[in-house]
Amino acid sequence: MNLLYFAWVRERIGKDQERVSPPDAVKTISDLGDWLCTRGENYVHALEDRKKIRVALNQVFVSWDQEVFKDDEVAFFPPVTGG
Amino acid sequence: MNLLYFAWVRERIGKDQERVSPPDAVKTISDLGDWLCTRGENYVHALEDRKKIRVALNQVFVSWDQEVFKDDEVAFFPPVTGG
Amino acid sequence: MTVKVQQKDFEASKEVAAMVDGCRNPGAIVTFTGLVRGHEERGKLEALELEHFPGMTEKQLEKVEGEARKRWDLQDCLIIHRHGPLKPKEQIVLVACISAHRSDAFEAASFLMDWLKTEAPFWKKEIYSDGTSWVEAKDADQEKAREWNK
Amino acid sequence: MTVKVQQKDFEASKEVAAMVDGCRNPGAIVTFTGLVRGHEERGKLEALELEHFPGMTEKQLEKVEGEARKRWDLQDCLIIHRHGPLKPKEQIVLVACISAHRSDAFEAASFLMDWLKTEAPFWKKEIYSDGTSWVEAKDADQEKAREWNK
Repeated sequence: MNLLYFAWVRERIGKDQERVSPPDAVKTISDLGDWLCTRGENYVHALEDRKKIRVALNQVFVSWDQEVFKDDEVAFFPPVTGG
Repeated sequence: MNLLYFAWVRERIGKDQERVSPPDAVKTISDLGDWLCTRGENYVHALEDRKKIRVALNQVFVSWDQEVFKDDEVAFFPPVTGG
Repeated sequence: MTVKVQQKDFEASKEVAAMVDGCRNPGAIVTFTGLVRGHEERGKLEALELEHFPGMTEKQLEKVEGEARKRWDLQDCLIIHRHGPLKPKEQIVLVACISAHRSDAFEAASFLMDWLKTEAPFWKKEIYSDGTSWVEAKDADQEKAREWNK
Repeated sequence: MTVKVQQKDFEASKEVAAMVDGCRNPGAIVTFTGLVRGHEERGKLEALELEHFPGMTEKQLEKVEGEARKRWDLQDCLIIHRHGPLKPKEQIVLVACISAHRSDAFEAASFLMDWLKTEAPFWKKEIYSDGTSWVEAKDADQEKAREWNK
């Protein structure tokens, strides 16, 4: 699974991208977030307040309860501020 | 009194401007219109349908019941179509 | 805060660049440019003749521009309106509004166009190969202009 | 009907002129240009750093542009959005809409900006002499974007 991080999520986690192989128990993006938070304080700091994080699955906005599979690309980022 | 005509009002009356000295009985722009219509068919053709004519007194939009005096400038024209 | 009534053409980009130079904290620029349409209901247009009321036109444009500045937070604002004969795709009018945030600029520009349509003494005559016709004022334009006073 | 995501600057007048050339019966052009504001609540800005999500950004801009074309009668429509480091008064974004009549162009441009603010994956970081801060998304922008679905 390919993970992408942008803006302050990227800064807090300390990388912009990584490949991970979460355990089978990880069914949804929410599960994925929980699992990432077990991997270090940087993930907790970046992802703890889920109301402030948007997620995109294969470049499409989705909600945290969206299912994920091993070949997916999942992006985590703050609410967008373009324009 | 100086009178100005624009657009199809000008075309129907056949001039863009004229100086007139209406009789004392002409108190309002409406009176002025009535008096002009006694002067020829061209004025009747131009001014008969007052709902379709706007008037400006000294370059300010006014209604037909506005009073006029001898040094005034009165303009007659169709509803505007700029922009 | 400028109003120009002129026969000659204008360059929106130059006008806007000069305005931005003079603004303290510009963030949003909205421009409206009106062009002569080449096709109307009656058919293919050869030209549009724009007549106006010199003197009153400038006063009325200044009035609507002043009203926009009262209603919205604008750093600068411009109206240029041409008169005389114009060909299809030629520019007729430019409205430009500069503000810190987009909603002021969008609303002010839209308001200026709506008021200009009903308050500025211009008249359009369409020239076709087989004759001419004066453009009639639209009730919808009156309605839009009135909406701003609700 | 074009969407561009680029680091380099753009010239609105050139882009618009090319669009007008390709339009059959253009009558109304509305442009929105967003500039980097030099003064924010925290103070004087040195620069703005615009980060985006390559690939997804283009998809999202095409989505909002397609939505605008579905809702309004547009002859052409353009979005250019820059990324990278930008100085105060530099251009960030251009939206241009061409239609026969003004209301389509005004509404579509305003819609595009509102949706772009909430749907395009860009993030702004403000650079001050004494530090940096990420721009926070505004509830008001969410609200404006939602208004279009009523």
